Amino acid sequence: MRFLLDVEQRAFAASLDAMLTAADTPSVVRDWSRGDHTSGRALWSRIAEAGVFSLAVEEKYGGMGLRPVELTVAFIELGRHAVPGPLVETVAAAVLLDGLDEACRAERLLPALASGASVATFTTGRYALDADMADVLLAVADPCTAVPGPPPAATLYVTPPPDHPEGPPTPADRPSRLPHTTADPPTRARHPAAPVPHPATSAPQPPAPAPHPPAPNSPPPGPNSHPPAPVPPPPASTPQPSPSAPQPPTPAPHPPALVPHPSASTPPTPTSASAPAPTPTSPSPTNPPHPSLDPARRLFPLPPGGDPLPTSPQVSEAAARALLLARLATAAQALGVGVALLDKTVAYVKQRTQFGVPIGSFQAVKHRLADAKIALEFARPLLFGTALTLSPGDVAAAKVAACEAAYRTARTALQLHGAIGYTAEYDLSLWLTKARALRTAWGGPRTCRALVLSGGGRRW
Amino acid sequence: MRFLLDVEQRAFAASLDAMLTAADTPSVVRDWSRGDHTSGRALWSRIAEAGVFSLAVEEKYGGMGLRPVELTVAFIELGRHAVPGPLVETVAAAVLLDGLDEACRAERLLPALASGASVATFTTGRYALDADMADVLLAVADPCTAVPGPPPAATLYVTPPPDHPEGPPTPADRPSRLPHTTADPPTRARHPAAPVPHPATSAPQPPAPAPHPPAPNSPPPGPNSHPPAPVPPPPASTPQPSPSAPQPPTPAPHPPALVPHPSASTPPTPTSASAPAPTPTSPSPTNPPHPSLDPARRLFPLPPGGDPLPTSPQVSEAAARALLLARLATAAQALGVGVALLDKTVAYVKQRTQFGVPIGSFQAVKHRLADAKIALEFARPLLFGTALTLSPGDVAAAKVAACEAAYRTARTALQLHGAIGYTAEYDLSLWLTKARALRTAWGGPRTCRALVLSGGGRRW
Amino acid sequence: MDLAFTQEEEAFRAEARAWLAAHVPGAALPSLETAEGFAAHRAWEAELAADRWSVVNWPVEYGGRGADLVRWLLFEEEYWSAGAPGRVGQNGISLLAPTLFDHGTEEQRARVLPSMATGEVVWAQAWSEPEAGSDLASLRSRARRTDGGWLLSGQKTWSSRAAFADRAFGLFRSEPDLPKPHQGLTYLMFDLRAPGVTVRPIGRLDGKPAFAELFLDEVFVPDEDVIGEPGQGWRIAMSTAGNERGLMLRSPGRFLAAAEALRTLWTDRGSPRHEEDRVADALIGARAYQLFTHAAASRFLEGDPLGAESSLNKVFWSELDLALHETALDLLGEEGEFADTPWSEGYVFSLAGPIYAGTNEIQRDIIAERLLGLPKGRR
Amino acid sequence: MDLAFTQEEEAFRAEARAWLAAHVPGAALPSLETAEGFAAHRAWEAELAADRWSVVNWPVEYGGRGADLVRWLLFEEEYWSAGAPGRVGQNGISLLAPTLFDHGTEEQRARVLPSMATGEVVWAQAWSEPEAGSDLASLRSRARRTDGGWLLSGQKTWSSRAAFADRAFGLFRSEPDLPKPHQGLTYLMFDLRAPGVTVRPIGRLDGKPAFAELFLDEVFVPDEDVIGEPGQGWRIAMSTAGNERGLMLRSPGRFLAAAEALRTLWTDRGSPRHEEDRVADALIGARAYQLFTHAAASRFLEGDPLGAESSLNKVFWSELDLALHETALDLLGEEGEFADTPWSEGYVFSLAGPIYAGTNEIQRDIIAERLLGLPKGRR
Repeated sequence: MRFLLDVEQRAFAASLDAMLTAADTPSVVRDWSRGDHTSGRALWSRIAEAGVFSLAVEEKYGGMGLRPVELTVAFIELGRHAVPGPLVETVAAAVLLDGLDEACRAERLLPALASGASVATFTTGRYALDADMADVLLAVADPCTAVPGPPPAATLYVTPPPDHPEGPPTPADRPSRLPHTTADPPTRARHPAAPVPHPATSAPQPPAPAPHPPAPNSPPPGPNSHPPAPVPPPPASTPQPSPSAPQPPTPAPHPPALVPHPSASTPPTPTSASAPAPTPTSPSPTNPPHPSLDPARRLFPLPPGGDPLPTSPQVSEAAARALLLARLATAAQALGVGVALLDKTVAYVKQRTQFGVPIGSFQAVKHRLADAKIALEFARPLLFGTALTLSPGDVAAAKVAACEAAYRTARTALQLHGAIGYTAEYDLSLWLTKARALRTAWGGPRTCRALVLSGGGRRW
Repeated sequence: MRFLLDVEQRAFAASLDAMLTAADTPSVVRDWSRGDHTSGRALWSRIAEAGVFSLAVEEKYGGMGLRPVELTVAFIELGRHAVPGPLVETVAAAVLLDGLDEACRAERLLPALASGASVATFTTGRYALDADMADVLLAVADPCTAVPGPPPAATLYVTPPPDHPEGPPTPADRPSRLPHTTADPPTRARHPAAPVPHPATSAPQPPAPAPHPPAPNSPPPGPNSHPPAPVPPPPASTPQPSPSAPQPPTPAPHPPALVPHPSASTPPTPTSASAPAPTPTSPSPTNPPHPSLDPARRLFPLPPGGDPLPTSPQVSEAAARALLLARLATAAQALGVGVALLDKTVAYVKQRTQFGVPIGSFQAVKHRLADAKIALEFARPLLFGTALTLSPGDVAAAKVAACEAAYRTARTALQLHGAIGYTAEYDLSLWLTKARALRTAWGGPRTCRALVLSGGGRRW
Repeated sequence: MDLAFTQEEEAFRAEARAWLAAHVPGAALPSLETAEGFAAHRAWEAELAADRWSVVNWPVEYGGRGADLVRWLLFEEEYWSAGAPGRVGQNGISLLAPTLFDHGTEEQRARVLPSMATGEVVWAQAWSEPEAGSDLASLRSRARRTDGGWLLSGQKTWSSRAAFADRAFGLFRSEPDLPKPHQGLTYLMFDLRAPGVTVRPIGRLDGKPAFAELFLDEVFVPDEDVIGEPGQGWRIAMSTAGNERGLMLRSPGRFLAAAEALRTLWTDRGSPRHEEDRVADALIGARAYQLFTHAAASRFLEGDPLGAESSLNKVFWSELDLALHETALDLLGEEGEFADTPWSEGYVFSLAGPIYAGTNEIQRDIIAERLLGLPKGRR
Repeated sequence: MDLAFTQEEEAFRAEARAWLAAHVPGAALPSLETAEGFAAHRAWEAELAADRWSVVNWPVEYGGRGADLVRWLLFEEEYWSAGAPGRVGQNGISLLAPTLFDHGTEEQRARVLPSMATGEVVWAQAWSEPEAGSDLASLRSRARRTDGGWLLSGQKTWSSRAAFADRAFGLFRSEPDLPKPHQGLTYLMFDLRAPGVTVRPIGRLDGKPAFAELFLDEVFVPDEDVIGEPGQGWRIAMSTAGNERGLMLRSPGRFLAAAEALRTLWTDRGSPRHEEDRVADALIGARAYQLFTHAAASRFLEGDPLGAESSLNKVFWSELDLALHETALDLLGEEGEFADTPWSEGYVFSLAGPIYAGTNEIQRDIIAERLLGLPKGRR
C-alpha cells in the first residue's frame, strides 16, 4: 500500500496547473458563456496536448489506456481552473465507445477525441451539455436508474451508422491504428465487467508531451465554422420533453440516442435522414437549450432520431463503465472547484478588513473555513480510493463527498465574500455557480447515496 | 387577534416558577431516578394544587375544562424545572377518559387525577412511563400510526371493568359530581371531533388556589405504600415484546390495554382475573423496565391482559385527542427544557474563563448560543398557535420545532460546558438527558414531520 | 391569547382576496431584474395603486387605506398566496416611507409618497459603499454644504433596484472630522438622473442587474431633500429599524406561499419520502415565522417597542428561504441546475438573504450581546 | 498510488481474522465503565496478550509483534469488524507508550510496557484540572522536589479509567514561577493506590464512572518515574502528539464497523428511505476516514511528519461518530431513548468526542491558523 501520488503524477498536476494559470481561464469561461467557443476550443486543444483525453482512450486508438488516477489528478486541476466545456462528457464518451467493441466506430471517433480534434458530449439523462459545440453526441439510458419500459435500459441509438466513414480522419502518423478487431480484442480483457479493479499499479507514463497533436486536416475550431449538418426529422411518435411544461413526477423515459451533431470536424455527409438542417451554430428550434445556473453550461434536450444499437450486455456494461468514469471525473472536478473556492476565500478574508481588522481574524469566519477545509480534505482520499477500485459504491461515495464539500465551500465562500461574491462580474462567481451545477450533474446526492447503500454489506 | 399571554396567564407561569424554584427540583429528580418517589409525589400534589391537572379535566369532574393554552404555559415551566414523572401522561389520560363518555369510569378516576390524589400513565406505544408509581395505566393503539391488523387501531382494553366501583372516592365536597350520563352529555359538544377549535377566547380563571385538595381518604403517596393489586395472567396468545431481542423492522402490533396498576389510591378489589399478584412497587418480573437516557424516566413494557373496550368512533376520537394533548404538552415541556439549558449555559459562559477571558466572549460560542436562541424563540409561538388550533398538523409542527430546538440547545449546552456538562452529578445533566428523551416521546421527528405533510394543502 | 380576527378584518381579507383573484396576472411577469420586467412590475404597482392596494397601511391621503398591522399581515398573506408579482416599490415603501413618516416634513411626505405609491417613482437604496459593508458606519461618501443644498460625491454600491429606478436615498458624511464614525452623517434623497450621477449596473450571480454602483460627482441636492437634521442621519436611519419596519422587511405571507409551493412541487414529484424532512421543515418554518410575526405585531400593538428580535427574525427567514429553495432544486433533479425556472430565480435571490440587511454573522453577534448579554469580544 | 497489500500483509490480516474469530466473546462484555465490566475487559487484554495481539505494533521484547503502521491498520480493521471488545488499556497503549518509546529510559520501558501489554497494569491519564480544560497549559498541580523523587499535590479531573485503573500519568508544575504557562512542567507516572491519592469516581451522563477526580496530597513519586528531563514535560507531551499516535487515537476500523452496524440496523428496520441520507453519510464518512488514514500513514511511512492534520482528523471522527449514533437512536424510534442498548452506550460515549482531546472549537482554531494561515484573533 502506497496511497500517495507519485512524483510523475504530481508533476502532471503541476504542469496542468501552470498551463491553465497561464491560459487565463476566467476569460475563457466568459467567452464560452457568451457562446463564443473560440478560446475554449483553443484551450481544449492544449488540454488534449497535455494528454488529458488520452487517459480515457485505449492505446490502440491513440490513447494511453484508461488511467483513472491520472484522470482524477487532471480533473481536479480542470475544476480548480473552472475550465468550461464537456470535459467529463468527452472522457465518458471515449470510455463508452471503447467498451462497445465496435472497432470501426471506435477507430473513427476515438483518435480524434484523444487528440482534441473532436469534442463529444454524452448523457444518460434527458439533456446534453454544450451540444451546440460538440462534434459527437452520445446518449444512452442510465444503466442504473432507468425505469423499466420502452426504451429498455440498455438500448443505445447510434447515428451516423457505424459503417459511415465520416469521422475525422485519424492522423496518418498514428502508430497505434489497428485493423478492425470485431471479436474480443485483447484490450477488452482489461475491463471485463463493472466494477473493474484497477489494472495497473505501476507508475504511468509521463503525460506530456502529448502524443496526439490535432489532426492536420481538421478545420480550425470556432463557433462560426460549423457547417450545416443533417438532422433526421422528429418521428411523430417520439415524445419530446417540453422545456416549459412541468416535469413529470417520476423519471421520464429517457430518449436514448447516439447522434452526430452539427460538427466542425465531421463533414456533412448525408445520412438516411433528409430533414431540413438547422442553422449550424444554434440548436434545433424545437430544442432550445436551458441555461444553467453555471453560465458556462447550457443543457440541450436531445434531438429526435439517432442511430439505435441493439440491446446487449456489452452495451450495458460499456454504459455502466462510462457512467462510472463520468461520475468520478465530475467528483474530481467538483473537488477542484471547492479547493479553488477555499483558496480564494482564505486570501480574501486575510485582506478584507471590517471594524479595523481582517475579517479572517473573526472566529466565526475561521470556523466556517475550517469546516470547508475538513470536508475537502476528507473527500480527496475518497476520490483516489475510488479511482483505484472503480466500484459503483465507491464512485457514488466520492461523488457525494466531493460535491457536498464543494457546495458547502461555495456557500461559505459567498457568505464570507459578502455582496462582491454575489456578482457575476467578480470571478469567484464562475466557481460558485459551478459547484452548484456539478452537484446534480451525473447523479445528484440522492442517486449516489442510494448507490452507496445498495452496495450491500461488504468489507472495505 | 391578540397573540400574547394575558396578565393572568403570565402570573400563572410566574407562580409555578416560584413554587418549582423553591421545591429544589434537581433533588426531587435525583430521588425519583433512584426509585424513591416520595419527594416527587409531594411535588406532584403541589403541582396539582396549583391547578395544573385541572386544566385537562372537565368541570363536571372537578376540573376547569380543557385549557390548552394554560397547559402549555404550565408545561413550559415544568420543563424548565425538569420536574419528573408522568405529567404529560396524566394530562393525556384525563383527556382520554373524558372523551370516552363513560361517566362511570370518568367519575371514578378524573377527580383524583385533577386533585393529584392519583397519578396516571398512558401510552399509545409499547412502553409506559413510570408505570411503577402510577395508579392508573392506560394504553391504546396509536390512532394515527398503528398498522392495520389485529389489534385494530382503535381498540381499547380496560381493566378494571367500568362497573367496578374501585376508583378513588371522589371528594365528598365535589360540587361537579354529576350523575352518569351515558348518551352524549352536553360537554361532549366541546370536542365533537379532532381537530377541535379552541372553544374559549376569554381569559381563563386564575389557576390558584387549587380547587381539588387530595381526596381525604387517599393514603399518603409514597413508593412503599402501594398495596398489591391483581394483574390478570398473560394470555398465551398475546405477543410480548422481548426487551433484549432485536426489534422488528416494522411497527410492532401495539398490545393496547387499559389496565389498573398496583395503586395507592385503588383498593385491592379482586377482579375477574386470578393471577398471582406481583410485588407492589416493582413491575412484573416478566416486564422489567427499560432505563431511559433520562435517568428520571423508566419505560415499562405493557403488562399482559387488560380490559378491552369495543372499537368505536368515539374511542378513536378520544384517543386521537389524548394523543394531541400529549404531544402538545411534551412539546411545551421540551421548550421549557431548552430554555433552561440556554439560560444555564449563558450564565456559565459568562463566568467560565479560558485563555484569560470569559469563554462567552468567543464568537464561536456566541454564535452557537444565538442559534439556540433563534430556534427556541421560533418554537414558542408555534406552541401557542397550536394550543389555539389543536390541529394535528400544528401539533406535529410544534412538537418537531420545540423538541429539535431543545435538543440542539442541549448539544450546545454540553459542548460549551465541556467535561463538567458531561457528568451526571452536575445538575445540567438532568436537562440534557431529558431533551433527548422528549424528542422521541409521543411521536419522534419522523412521525411528526409526516403528519405536517399529510395535512394537505391549506391556508394557515 | 387568541388568533381570531374580527369580522371587519375578515371582510378586509375577503376584499383583498377577491381583488387579487381578479387582477393577479395569469402568467408570471418577466424577472424584476430586467428592463422589461421592471417596466411590467412598475405597471403592476400602478394597477395596485389604482384600487389602493399598493400601500394598505399608509394613510388614505397618500394612497393607502390606513390599515393597521393586523390588516397589513392579512393583506400580505393574501397577496403572496395569490401568486402576485414581487414588489418593485419595496425599497421605498418599506425603508424610506417609514422614515418619512417619523422624520420627514409634511411637504416631503406630500411630495414623495403619492408617486411612490403608484410606482411612478421607484426608489433605490444607497447605503453600502465598497469599504463599508457590515461596518456600515464607516461611510466615506461626502455631502458638502453649498448654496441651498448639498453636493454629494463618492461611491455607493450594492444599490438594489438602482439599475432601473428613478431616485435613491442614503447616508452621506457631512461632517468628516468627528470622533465617532456614525456621527456627522446626513440622510438625503437624490435623483438618479441628476447631473453628476453615473449608474453602473452590476449583475448578480445569474447575470441579472439586481443592483448597481453609483458614482457621484458633485451631485446637487436641495435642502428640501434632507430628511431630519443634517448630521443626524445615523440616528434617523436606525430609529425606524426597530419598529414595524423590521416586521415588514419580509412578510410571512411570502414564506407561507413559498412553502406551500414547495409542498406542491414535492407532491408533484411523487412525494419522495427522502425529502420529507426538508419539505416539512419548510412548512414548519413558515408557520413559525408567521406566528412569531403575529406575536411581535401583538406586542407592538400593545405599545411595546420592537428591538433586537429583528435580528432573530433576519437570521430565521434568510435561512428558511435558502433551505426552502435548495430543497426545491434538489427535488427538480437534473433540472435543478436550470437557470430559467422560477425556483432557480428564487434560489439566486435567497442566496443573498444571509448577506444583505446586516450579515447573519453580525445578527448573531447582536443576538448574543444584546439579547443574551454575552460580553463583547473582538468578534 | 495503490491500496494493494503484500502477500505478507494479507497473511497477517488473515491470521488476525482467524484468531479473532476463535476468541472474540460471543456476547458483549459488560460496560467497560463498571467494575464488573472493567475486570472482564482486563481479562480480555490478557487473552489478547497471550497470543501477542494486544500491542501488535510494539517491539517483540515488550509483548508486541513489531508490526508496521500498515499491519496495525489491518489489525484494527479486523479487530473492530470482528465485534471485539473495547480496549481498557487504550490510554496507556496509545498515549503513554509512544512517549516512553521516544523519551523514556530503557529501564522504564522494560518495567512499564510488559505489564501494560497484558492488562496487568491499567493506566489512566491525568491531564486536565478544574481550571485547565481547553487551556491545558494553565495547570496548577505541583511536583515538589524531595529526596530521591517528587511530591505531587493538587487536583486532577476527567481522568478517564481512573475509577478502576492502577496507575496514572500526567503533567505537574515543578517550577512555578516561570513566565510562560507551559514552562516548568514535568511528566510523571504515579500509583493511584499510593498514600495521599484519593480517587473520586465521576459518573458521566448515564451515571457510569467513566472518569474520576484525583486529589493528590504530597504523593511521593521516585525519580525513576519521571519521563524525560524535569521541566520539559510540555515539550515531551506534545512531541508525540503529531506522530502516529494521532493516527492511532481512533482507528478507522472502529468507524467502519460502526457504520456497517448502522447499515444493518437500517436494513433490519425495513430500509426506511427517509433515513437513507444519514446512513449513507455514515458509510461514506467511515470510508473517507479510512482512506484519509491510509494517506496519512503512507506519508508517514515516507518520512513526512504528521502535523496539524490531526486537527482535521479529530473534528471529522468526532462528528462522524456522533452523527452515526444519533442516526441509530432515531432508527430505534421510541426505543432510542433506552439506556440499556449498545447503541445508547455508544451514543453517550460519542457525545464526549467533540469535547475531549482538545475541543472541536480549539481544533478549528488550529486548522484555521496553522493550515489556512489565518491571522490569530482573540478567539
